[in-house]
Amino acid sequence: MAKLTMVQAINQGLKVAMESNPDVVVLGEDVGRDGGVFRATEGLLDLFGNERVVDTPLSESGILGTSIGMAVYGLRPVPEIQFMGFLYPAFDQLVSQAARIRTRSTSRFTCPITLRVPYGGNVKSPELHSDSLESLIAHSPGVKIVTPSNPYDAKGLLLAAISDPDPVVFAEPLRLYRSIREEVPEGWYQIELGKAKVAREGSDVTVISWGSLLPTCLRAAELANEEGTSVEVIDLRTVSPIDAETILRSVVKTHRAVVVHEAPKSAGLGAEVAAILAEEAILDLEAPVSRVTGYDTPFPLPVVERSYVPSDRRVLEAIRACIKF
Amino acid sequence: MAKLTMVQAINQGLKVAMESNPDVVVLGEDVGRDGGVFRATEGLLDLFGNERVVDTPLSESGILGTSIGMAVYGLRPVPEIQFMGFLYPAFDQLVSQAARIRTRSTSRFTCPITLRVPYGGNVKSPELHSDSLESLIAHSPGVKIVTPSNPYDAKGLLLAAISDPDPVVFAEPLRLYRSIREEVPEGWYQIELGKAKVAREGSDVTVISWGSLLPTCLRAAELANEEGTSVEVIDLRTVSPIDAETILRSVVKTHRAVVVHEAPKSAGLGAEVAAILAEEAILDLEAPVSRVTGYDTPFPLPVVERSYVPSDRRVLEAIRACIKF
Amino acid sequence: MVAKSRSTTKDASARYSPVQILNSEGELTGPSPVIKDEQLVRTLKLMIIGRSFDQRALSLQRQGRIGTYAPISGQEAVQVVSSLCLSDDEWMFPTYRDYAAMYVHGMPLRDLFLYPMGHPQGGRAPESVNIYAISISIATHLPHAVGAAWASKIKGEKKAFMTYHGDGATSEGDFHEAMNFAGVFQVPLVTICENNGWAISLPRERQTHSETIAQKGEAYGVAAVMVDGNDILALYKVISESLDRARAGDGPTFIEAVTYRLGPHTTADDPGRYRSQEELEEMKLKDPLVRTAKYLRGLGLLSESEEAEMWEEAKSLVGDALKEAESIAPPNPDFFFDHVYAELTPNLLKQRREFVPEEAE
Amino acid sequence: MVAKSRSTTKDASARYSPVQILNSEGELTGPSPVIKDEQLVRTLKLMIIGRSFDQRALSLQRQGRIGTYAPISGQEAVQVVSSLCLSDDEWMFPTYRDYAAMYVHGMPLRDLFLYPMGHPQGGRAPESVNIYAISISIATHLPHAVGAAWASKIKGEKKAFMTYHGDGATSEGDFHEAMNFAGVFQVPLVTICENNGWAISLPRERQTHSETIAQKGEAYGVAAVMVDGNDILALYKVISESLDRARAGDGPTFIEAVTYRLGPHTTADDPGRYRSQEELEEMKLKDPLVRTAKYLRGLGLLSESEEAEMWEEAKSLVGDALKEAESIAPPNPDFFFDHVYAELTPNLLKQRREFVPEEAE
Ligand SMILES: Cc1ncc(C[n+]2csc(CCOP(=O)(O)OP(=O)(O)O)c2C)c(N)n1
Ligand SMILES: Cc1ncc(C[n+]2csc(CCOP(=O)(O)OP(=O)(O)O)c2C)c(N)n1
Ligand SMILES: [Mg+2]
Ligand SMILES: [Mg+2]
Repeated sequence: MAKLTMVQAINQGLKVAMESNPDVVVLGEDVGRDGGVFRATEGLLDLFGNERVVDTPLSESGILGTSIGMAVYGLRPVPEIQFMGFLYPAFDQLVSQAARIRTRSTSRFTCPITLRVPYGGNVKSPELHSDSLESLIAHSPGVKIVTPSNPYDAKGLLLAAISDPDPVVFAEPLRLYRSIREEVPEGWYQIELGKAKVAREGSDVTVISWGSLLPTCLRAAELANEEGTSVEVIDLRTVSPIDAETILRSVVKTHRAVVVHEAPKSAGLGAEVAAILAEEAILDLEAPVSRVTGYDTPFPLPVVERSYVPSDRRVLEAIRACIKF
Repeated sequence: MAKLTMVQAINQGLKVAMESNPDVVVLGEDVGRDGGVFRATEGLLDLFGNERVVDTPLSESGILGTSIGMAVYGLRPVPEIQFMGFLYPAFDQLVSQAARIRTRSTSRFTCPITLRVPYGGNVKSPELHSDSLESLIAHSPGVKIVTPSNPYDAKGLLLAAISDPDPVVFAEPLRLYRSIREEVPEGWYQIELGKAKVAREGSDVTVISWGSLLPTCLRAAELANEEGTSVEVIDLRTVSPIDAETILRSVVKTHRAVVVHEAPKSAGLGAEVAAILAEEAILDLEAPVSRVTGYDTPFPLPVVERSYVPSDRRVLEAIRACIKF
Repeated sequence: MVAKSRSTTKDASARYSPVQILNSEGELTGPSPVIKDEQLVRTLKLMIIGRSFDQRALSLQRQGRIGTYAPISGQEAVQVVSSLCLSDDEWMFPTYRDYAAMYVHGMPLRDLFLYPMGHPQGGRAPESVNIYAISISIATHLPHAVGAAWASKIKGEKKAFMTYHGDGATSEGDFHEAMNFAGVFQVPLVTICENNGWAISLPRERQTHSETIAQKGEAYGVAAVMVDGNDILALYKVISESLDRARAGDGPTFIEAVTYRLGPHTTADDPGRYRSQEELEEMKLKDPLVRTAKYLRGLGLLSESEEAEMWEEAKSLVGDALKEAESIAPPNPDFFFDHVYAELTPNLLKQRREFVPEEAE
Repeated sequence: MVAKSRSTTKDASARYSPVQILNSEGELTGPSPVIKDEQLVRTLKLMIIGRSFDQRALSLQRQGRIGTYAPISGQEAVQVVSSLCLSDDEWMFPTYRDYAAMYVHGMPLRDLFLYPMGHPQGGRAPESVNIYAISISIATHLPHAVGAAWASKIKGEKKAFMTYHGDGATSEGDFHEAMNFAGVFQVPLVTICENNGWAISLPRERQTHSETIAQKGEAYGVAAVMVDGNDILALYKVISESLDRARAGDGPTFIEAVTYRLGPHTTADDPGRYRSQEELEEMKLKDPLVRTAKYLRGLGLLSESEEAEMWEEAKSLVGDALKEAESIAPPNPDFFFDHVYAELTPNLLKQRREFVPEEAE
């Protein structure tokens, strides 16, 4: 078994999917000859040819819109949008179209698309290259959103997404593309969508996060451990539909919860997690549900982004405050 | 003082704004000759001419995008999008452009736009004519969103929005356009943005809502009152930035909260309200924060919409459950 | 190379003018394509069914028996002929105004009533009928049509695809992105712009500054034709040629069919606010039904009694369909939970369990 | 009327070919517009400053002293000439690649370094300089340029507006919607497409199926011209005429300036993956700096030593600007809270109060 980075695991996942299913096609800006601006689609053009690996015009709504037609007509398109901030121009096609084809046709037509899109900051990119939109998508019925926090999950979730009969946004945390290497099995394996993972067991407080900030949360948990606090870390993996059961099971045990994400706080997905707890576990909570998040500003320029994205320190402080409450 | 419906109050507000400020221009699909598909802009073309009241091509991104340029160049555009479901194609221009011009230029350029857009269901419209997107907008820094629940507020909030130096989405509850008539002062008056209103005072439970569902909440409060429960009803009026202070002040008093909106539940704005309470008022809460909302499906066809939009009955039941807890 | 003068819209108007073979008087202005007599008669018959459906739907709406309805009167020729040119195994991507096109391609009249009644079955063509679900959001279906045609090409099929949209739709970004993909990937798609003169209250001249809509095809290197959309002979010629090109792998065609919306935009609209009675009267003279009937009478293919019979038959067909539609049971009140994902999510399961339908008003 | 044959892209290519006056050898192929000698010399000088800035920025990026940078080499002629044609009191809406255009319109070189350094001041032209803030999202600024030009028209001014975009940008919906509004409302805007042959790795031929980009103007009834974008004489002629039309109230013009991106897309890009060395070598022969210098030498306006001096001066100008840029203090770590709304919301007030900056890595 080879040790792969996340971007390599994704690349391998795409190869496996395309080998095992001739209906899988990959399309997007620079995904062919160039192999994708992050090399996630490297080598696919040579292996599968330019009918299945397509360099498209600069046209996000066109990429997703034509993918919908392909999906309805029996293919399994895997379009790429270069950064999550460029999902905005395709947002209409995502939430009013891809997400509603099934509803509109009372399930005569379906839309099995896996929309790959890198997201998240702290990689010194220009504006709109660091946005995290999981909350917008979680509020839009008919589409799912998944985000891996490590290479193994990345491949397994990607293959599950491609197999899913409905549209799935596969959000790839940019910052983790090459930061971790781990053993990734060759060939096909899937990680069931809709299931969170307990990434670290603990008993004093539950930290809930996903994707780009999982390593931060795990580091903060380790620091807390050194101070004698036992932290359980939950990796949602599938952000929508959310796995409320796993969250509740943990908080019923720990009685304390901290939610961590890098999107702005207001109406972020952290609010949904807190709301689930306020609705289903009010008697179990022994401290406020705290949210460690990006600020309510657009993602700022690289000079200050390290202070915008939740850090080990901020998560640790929230854990401490929660315990002390 | 004349008794006006909400749509008449909005129409009067637009007239007052255009009379008092020559920089105010109105543009959108069918807003001129036709007077708007709901007659909100009726008469403006004759009064102010076709340079200030403009029928545009069928092009939401174009309407909002050109409004941004106008605003940057010193005008005060008041564009209309015909239904909130057609804001999706302009979503990029709203949240990545209008909302960020100030940030991008460190306040050299600003974007004082008031985007008028009807929303909400139970008026027997086709798909995408009933969507409520306040949560998506509340998660997008740089833009505000306001929604009136009565004719008086409609005019006052509209004039405040037009005076605001930043982009404001002015969301008009379709269902209330003609359902209520009340006295509306002539001339200019403003209702401060960012301030919620206690629409009904009470002591046992707080119901928090906005726009289209306020009358429902008030009716449910009346029914609860007959059963001996005293309900405080908060009308957020400005959905973003949210007036957490008014909400907290009420819940600290009543110890119980129900949030009501017609958008889907998951990651809806009700989650933000619940999260604020879970974060700031955990020791005050004596019952779960319950959310009475649309279901996690696309807004359905007219045959069943009455069962989708929160009803008096559903709000009342939530109040009862909250009290009994 | 030397400086060329800048191109103006004048040039374009010289290059584009509507193909016409049958004028408003029902007279030939050029050689007719070869069309069998029965086919000509059938075309008129189907147009009459379209008009009858329309008249019935309008009166039903006034009685409150159906919801908002977008009338087709004036646009029957382009809808019927284009649909007749498409094979049953080929696909159509219609708009909310393409009732006659959908009917001809196999959608039961009953289901066409169910659509403005807001019954979910109205949004779903029977399994064997190759009609895509209508999206109310203007122009959003165009990239879908391109994608489906593209998928068919990838699969090695030799099918043509057809999609419709209005003059207003050409202003949307999705029109542009779809047409550009159609050109770049040379998909087997015929796109028909039913230019009916209006987009709600906006006249065609203020929708775009180009003299014709057809010339928009040039922006994409896509073959483009402008055709008299009320002239069944020109339509047969232009559309069948375009579909054949698509089937042969020769790429997409963009067709501007110049027609006219004789009725209001929808039953919720009052065209008296923005359009003159004179314009309407003038355009009534171009009515495709009148013109086609004149032509058939001239050819000796239609007697007065035969025409009257067609109207009678159409009316009873429409009446029967309406009865059927009104006898269809409403859906279960919780049906909408079942069509969000293939399987209900935990959230949806819980919400459906707790769901209590409201009583009717 | 009789049937017209369908228009093909062949027709378009016959109508559009690049206006050229000065060929790659620096020879006149037609009559030059009247341009003062000093202006010609100044034009070259500014192009050399552009090139020097570019070379310096590229090397700084390699040293890690600035962030990702989008080079301009090859595109100096269109940027410099267009900007020289615009008056100081008129407005420019640039992209991330328009360093030379911005410089000529008044943006200090220092601030142009601050932009790829990620300093907020790089995104903000000085108060007196009429340059709009760059949006990284392709084509999103085009409707803004249209809106500003429209507002100016409403205010009764006689100003022209100018905006730039790439060949790739023409595929976005916002390009389409902006151009359509420009046509319908006849705004005083000149839109310059810097067709540099590539959009990252996608060659122009696969961006769109139209033979030229200029012909896209026809879709909107907007006057369109194709021009050799490396030929300063043709650019002067075409752009100044277009701006004059705008000022005179004669509406918008769409210009395709055919140029070439000699460098990578950005410093993060490796063009070796998708573009041949042969193509690059061939295009180097069309370098606008070489061509302009040859022409000026031929006219006796430029000696070898004068040219060398221009390069020296440019380098020291650029060096000084860099020093200035590097001496500018970084912004306060919490500056970004202050530019979301005119006043901080309660949320933002609280968040800024609690904000603790992270230490540098
Ligand atoms: C994206 C979007 N914006 C606005 C509307 C509202 N609307 C419905 S039909 C229509 C006019 C359409 O005009 P056209 O494309 O010419 O088609 P026609 O109705 O004339 O057949 C408008 C503005 C919509 N349905 N979708
Ligand atoms: C909406 C959007 N999609 C994708 C990108 C990523 N991107 C940056 S530049 C570029 C290519 C632009 O090509 P072109 O318009 O020809 O301009 P050029 O870079 O060649 O000057 C792409 C795809 C972006 N910035 N914005
Ligand atoms: Mg129309
Ligand atoms: Mg380019």
